[in-house]
Amino acid sequence: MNLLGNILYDTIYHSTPIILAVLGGLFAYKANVLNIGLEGMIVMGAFSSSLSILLFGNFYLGMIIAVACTLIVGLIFSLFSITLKSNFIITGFGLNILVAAIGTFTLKFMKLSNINLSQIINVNDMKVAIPVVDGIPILSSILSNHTIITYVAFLLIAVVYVVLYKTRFGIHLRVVGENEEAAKSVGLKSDMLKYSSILIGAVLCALAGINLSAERMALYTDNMVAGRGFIAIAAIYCGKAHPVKSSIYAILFGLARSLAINLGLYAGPISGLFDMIPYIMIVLVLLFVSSMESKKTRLRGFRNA
Amino acid sequence: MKTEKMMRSLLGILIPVLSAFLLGAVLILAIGEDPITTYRIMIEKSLFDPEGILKTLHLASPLILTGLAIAITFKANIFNMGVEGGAVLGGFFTGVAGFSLTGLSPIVHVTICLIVGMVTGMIYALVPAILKAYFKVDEMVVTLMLNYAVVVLVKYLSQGVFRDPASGYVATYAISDTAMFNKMFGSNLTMFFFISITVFVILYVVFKKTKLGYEITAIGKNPEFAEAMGMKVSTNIIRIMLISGALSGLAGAGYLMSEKYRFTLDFSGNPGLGWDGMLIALLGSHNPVGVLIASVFYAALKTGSEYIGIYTNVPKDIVAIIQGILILFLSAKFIFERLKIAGKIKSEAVKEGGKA
Amino acid sequence: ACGTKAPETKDMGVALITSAAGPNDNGYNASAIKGLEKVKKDLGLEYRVVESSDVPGSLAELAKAGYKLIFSLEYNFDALINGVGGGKPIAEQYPDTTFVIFNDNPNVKADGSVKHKNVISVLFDVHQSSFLAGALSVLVNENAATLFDSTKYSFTSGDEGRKLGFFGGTKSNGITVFGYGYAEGANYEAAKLGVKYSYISDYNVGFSDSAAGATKANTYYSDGVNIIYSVAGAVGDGVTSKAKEVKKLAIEVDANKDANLPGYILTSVLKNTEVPVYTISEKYKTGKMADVTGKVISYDLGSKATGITDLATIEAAVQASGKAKWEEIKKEITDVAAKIAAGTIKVTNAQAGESFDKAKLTNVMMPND
Amino acid sequence: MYKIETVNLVKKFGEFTANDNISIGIRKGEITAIVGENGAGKTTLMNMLYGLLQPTSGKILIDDKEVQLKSPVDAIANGIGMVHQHFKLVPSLTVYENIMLGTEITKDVSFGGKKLKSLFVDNAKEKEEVRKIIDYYKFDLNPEDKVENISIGAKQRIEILKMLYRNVDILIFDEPTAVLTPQEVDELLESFRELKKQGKTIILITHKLREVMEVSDSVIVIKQGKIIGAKETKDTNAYEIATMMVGRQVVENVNLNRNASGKAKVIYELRNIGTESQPGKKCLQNISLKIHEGEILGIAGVEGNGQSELVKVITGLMESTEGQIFLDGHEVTNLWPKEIRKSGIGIIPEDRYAQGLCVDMTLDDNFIAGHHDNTEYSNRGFLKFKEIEKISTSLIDKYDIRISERTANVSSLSGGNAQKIIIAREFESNPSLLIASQPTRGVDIGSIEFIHSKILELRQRNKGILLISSELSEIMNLSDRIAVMYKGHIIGVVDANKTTATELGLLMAGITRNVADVLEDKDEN
Ligand SMILES: Nc1ncnc2c1ncn2[C@@H]1O[C@H](COP(=O)(O)OP(=O)(O)OP(=O)(O)O)[C@@H](O)[C@H]1O
Ligand SMILES: Nc1ncnc2c1ncn2[C@@H]1O[C@H](COP(=O)(O)OP(=O)(O)OP(=O)(O)O)[C@@H](O)[C@H]1O
Ligand SMILES: [Mg+2]
Ligand SMILES: [Mg+2]
Repeated sequence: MNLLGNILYDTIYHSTPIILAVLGGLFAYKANVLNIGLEGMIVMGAFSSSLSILLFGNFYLGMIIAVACTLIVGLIFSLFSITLKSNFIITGFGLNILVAAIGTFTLKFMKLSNINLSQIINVNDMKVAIPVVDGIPILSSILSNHTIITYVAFLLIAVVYVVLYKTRFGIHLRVVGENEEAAKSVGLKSDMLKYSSILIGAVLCALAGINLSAERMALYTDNMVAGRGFIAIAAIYCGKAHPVKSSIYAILFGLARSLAINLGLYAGPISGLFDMIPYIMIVLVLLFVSSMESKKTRLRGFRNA
Repeated sequence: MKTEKMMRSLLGILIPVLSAFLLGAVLILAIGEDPITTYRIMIEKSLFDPEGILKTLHLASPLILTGLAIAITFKANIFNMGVEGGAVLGGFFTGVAGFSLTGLSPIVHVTICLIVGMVTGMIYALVPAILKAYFKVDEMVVTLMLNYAVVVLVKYLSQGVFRDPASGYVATYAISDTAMFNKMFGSNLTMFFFISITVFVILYVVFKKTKLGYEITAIGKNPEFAEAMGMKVSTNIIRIMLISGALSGLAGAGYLMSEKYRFTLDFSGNPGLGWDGMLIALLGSHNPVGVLIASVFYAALKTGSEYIGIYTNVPKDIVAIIQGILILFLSAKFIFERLKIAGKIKSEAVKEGGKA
Repeated sequence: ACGTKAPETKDMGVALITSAAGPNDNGYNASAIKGLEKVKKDLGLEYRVVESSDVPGSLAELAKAGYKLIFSLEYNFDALINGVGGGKPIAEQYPDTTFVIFNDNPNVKADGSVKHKNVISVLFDVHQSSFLAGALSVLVNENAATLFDSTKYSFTSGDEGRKLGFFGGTKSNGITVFGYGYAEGANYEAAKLGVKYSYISDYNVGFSDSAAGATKANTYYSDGVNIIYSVAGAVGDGVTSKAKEVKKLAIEVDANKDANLPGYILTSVLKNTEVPVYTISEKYKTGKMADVTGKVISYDLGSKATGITDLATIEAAVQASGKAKWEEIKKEITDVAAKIAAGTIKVTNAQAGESFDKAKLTNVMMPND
Repeated sequence: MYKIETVNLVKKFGEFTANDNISIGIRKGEITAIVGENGAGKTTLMNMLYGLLQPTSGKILIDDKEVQLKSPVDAIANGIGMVHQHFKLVPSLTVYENIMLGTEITKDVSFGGKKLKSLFVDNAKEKEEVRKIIDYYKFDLNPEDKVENISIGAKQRIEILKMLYRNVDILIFDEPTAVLTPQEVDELLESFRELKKQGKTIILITHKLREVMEVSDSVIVIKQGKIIGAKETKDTNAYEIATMMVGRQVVENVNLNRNASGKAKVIYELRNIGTESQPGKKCLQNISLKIHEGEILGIAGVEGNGQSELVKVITGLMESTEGQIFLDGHEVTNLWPKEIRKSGIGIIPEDRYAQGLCVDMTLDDNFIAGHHDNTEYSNRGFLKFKEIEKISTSLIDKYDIRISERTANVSSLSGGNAQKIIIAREFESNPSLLIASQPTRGVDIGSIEFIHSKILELRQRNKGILLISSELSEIMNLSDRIAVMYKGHIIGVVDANKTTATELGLLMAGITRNVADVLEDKDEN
């Protein structure tokens, strides 16, 4: 493959789990709950899918179990943050620590250094060639041969948009986030809506985890999620939780990462610094966007959102 | 009134702690170990053994600082996640100052190192501060991103120009003896603990007694009001972030000079001084005394878990699991108010609240 | 019994502090623990394995608790050997305990004499085994079409494919010692064959983000690299799974991991901590510690503690028509090993502080080292 | 028989009794006004009727049946709707979406002959539905406007429609006119009459006795949590009600020795000030004003014609893009609030909960805001708590601020009392220039009297006052000169002694003097 093709293909590859976490996380964000637990949810998705595929030998069963386990994490998060009115940032951090520790402990208990599924899953079989695109030279190398969840992730951007802005549920959810008093005054069940927003997030994070581990690499290792949940939170913030805008930030991040990796090959000794690109780029883009925006207003000072 | 309130907050902490330990006990039993022995060692060694308690206080020293660094920004409603980066960067450059300067007297060298750490932290914090104060860029995203960038940067530097080539792993040179905090009473405790306590006292006074503390609170609660009342929010954001940066840099500096002595890639540990500090600030509800208590508690857990590994067969990860459960339970402060038993205390307290 | 100077406690036996990777790393640590298990079975010695985030603290506490032989697999020697913060070195505080450290020898004074009698340094000559891996890589790469079934593998051929990849977790002597040995081995065979290779390295892949490792590997493989050698913990597993995906080869490290993905792992460069752990524990049990204390013990190719695997797993993937060539290659590797042992071939040992000059490599270019 | 009735209703906040044995009856199809001083307990009472607060004891009856109102949802189900001062609207949604919130119409899909509900909202049908109800009640609203872009009056109409759409027949209004323009007030009162015709029962809380006299059928007076009087409106008058409420005679303060000569020293001057709300979109243009010593300059205008922006610019919360401002001859253009306050300007902001107060802090903290630098309150960066407490206690007394305990947060104060904190803070700093924006909004008549007298006293001491108010009578009673704003301009400056309400009204509508002269003869009242 040519370099450009590689960069673009990898962009999609790296964006996928972040997009899923972004889409999952923004429901909660819209409902005014900052879900710091995204990271833990992705870990749970990756870990539980890989472990159950290892135990039962079936990818789809693994997917189902992973979704179920991640939903449990989501339920715990909701129970504490909504029903018990906890400080949900602490709850999220607590869950992140807990899930990671459970993963490490289980691996240790099973005397495994990682979960290697390559005997069960052939990564190449997970890729889907798209018939129409497949003929076109460059496009095929970029768009074709991704995994199902990758395609699902990109489709979900549109789906989430429709759900949030065109359905009853979406309207109610946004209202709960924007003005909970207003929601309650017309009898919306704000707690229920918040629960569901978190649980939707859990399902999508489970997919992110599965994509990251079993589907793309047939492998789970400790720490493999490596902060993607936090990156997703950053993307949600940057795009103000708009499904399309936030996803664009996720893709931007994927692009930056792909650039860093692909160009690092030619960078010589300073390639070590290339890993900074994604983070610095997000900051610069934000700076640009914010300064454009702040130029628009003559108002001074800060307001609480 | 006071006692009722204290009872309430005591219960609010005790119940989650006990429940977390109970759940942990179930887990320990499940893997065929003895929870009582485990907990006994954990508590005895971290709090009731002279050497252990000193070690706990030693480990609490940087946490007090990172906790305060975050508390001060959270109080002003600045969602600063950059304390981790500040501590790492501060530690790194303190390390550089610690080995590259020679022939100084200990007092001078130690002072220089501490200043280097603080200044590094301040410069680092200045970036998100300026971006927020003058361009209204979301500080949470910036600080989060910069943390990741710092990790890459110090990795690059510590395996590049500042690397100790004699070392088989990635590390900068060890700092000279003149830059080290000496161990006291034959324990791990050093001067650093007393520095942290001094900083705590200063911040306590700042929070409770000063104009600055007042402005921080006002900005945190209603920035528009604060601005209209002439508190110059942007200047204050920068001021607060600089203090936070100095504290985080100091935490890194002190930790390096009292514990690590050279910069390594795992310098800050896992999850890291800054992240621990974030939880500590949250658990201590952004209040200096709360931060102090939470730091010591957290450090005791750390010390205790080290001893568990040596005296029992309970794997370390169990401690991490208990810690996760604990944090989870502590997050729900109101948990006990929902229990029927506590109903009485609550109604009493409400009555009292109205009277005072 | 806390705090007060403990009266001579009973001998608690052997303890081992793992490195940060933990006991289940399927390599470095796991292999040492295997040694302890064997010690227990054969010699009846009790042992304790400790995961520590405060190595000096654990060393002191274990010594205080009565362990007389303590292995420490983590790089963290300052407090043990030199003392920090005005404290005495731990080795000096507990003279009755023997401390065994790995991969480095900080226990020497400037004049070359030993600092502490109760410290043993264990070194592995992994530069030598990496040399073998480098030689093997070039030989296999040159003959890939002969050796492997082209329907099952897709190697890049010709000059495009004369590239070797190296992934290191960090850039340190402990890692470059592998990489430089590997480059020299490759150079040795390339020179013999009169071909030019490039050696592309990345010393920043870390030890845990296997996902990132896999994508980096992907860029290497699609750039024409046919074999990637990774010395990067779990990242290596990401690389091997990518090797399988793109139908090329990877080289693993520490333990014998050839069977993890049979046919896609060319070999594993061994760093077998089991051997020193067993040997030293045996000395301890039999009261012959004086043989080893204060010494530096180096394990070279002959010791079996380092080397490459017996290649049996990859051999199964060699097609019938390539068997003859394969035997030839194996023979060559055996010869090279013998030459190293005999000192005819000298390999740079970066870990021992020997400097490495990439300009001296005639047939291997190292553009980004 | 009453439509709604309370029996011995009591509400306590801790030890403090906000409502003390309230028994009232509201007749069906009538408009009942409830009046009383700030902090008398009106809002508390209404909140109980709407299910927002639970009574400590006592009963609520609707159509003679006792009801339990645990939440607003219960109240609405029982036919009670309330329009709050703080609107419960969602700014990012449209008018129709807000009205339909919670009762959305979804697109139905036919499936095998059966109709199934889908998840998707049928926007077209919702719009149609909302348009119908808007037309029925003859309201001026566009269903498709976004709520964040519409006027306060329109927002209020949405709230009313929201309730009407849910078929309530009792409507409670808590100070609905406080933030409306005079024109909007008239429209609202007209709507009340319309609603009454439709058979709705209305409860109206207001501090404006003109409105009470104009629309109500009966009036109930509350004082310190107790009912102290209930009358048929036709049997009483504003004067009597005021006296009942305050317990003494209330006078209307009027500036008696107006001086529009402009001969005194100029202490504050705006020269051609302008700014924009968005790039290229001017919201202020060419504002030139002078304030002399001992002068009250009133700014009148229909809300939304740039008054808010003007106040923001001169108080440092917004940047001006053109022009200059001088205080005592020194330029103070585009200074930040800090410097502006230091230069001796006192500010009563328009939005008290955004800029004037921090509701989550205590009274003490709010008193010292902006003056915490003064040596009176702090010394080398340390706050003097003893002094602060002393001063705060004396201010509570002097300004008659009703609060259950001094250390409570401002959030527990009624609106009028909250406003008095600002008044106290700003007057005590003894400013040389006072910018007072809507100083008496939501304040009871007794307090209005007090605040007005304070403003006049300041004038007496030769200070300058810029008074911005949507309450025309306030402007006319106090000002020496009156400037009228229209579409970001000063459309005219008139001598308060010589002008009339009609002239001002025309100017506010954008009709300039010449035209006004012609029309002047025709007018009267
Ligand atoms: N949540 C609360 N906690 C404590 N005290 C309260 C609370 N809400 C109201 N109060 C007190 O109850 C009294 C009545 O308040 P309420 O808001 O009913 O007055 P109001 O008649 O509506 O006044 P205004 O005319 O200023 O709106 C006030 O003294 C107020 O301080
Ligand atoms: N942000 C504001 N700035 C200026 N005046 C305000 C503001 N909000 C409310 N007011 C005025 O203050 C008065 C008292 O406010 P208060 O909080 O008591 O409202 P309320 O009567 O309790 O209404 P509700 O019960 O709907 O909350 C209101 O009548 C209104 O005119
Ligand atoms: Mg009220
Ligand atoms: Mg009110």
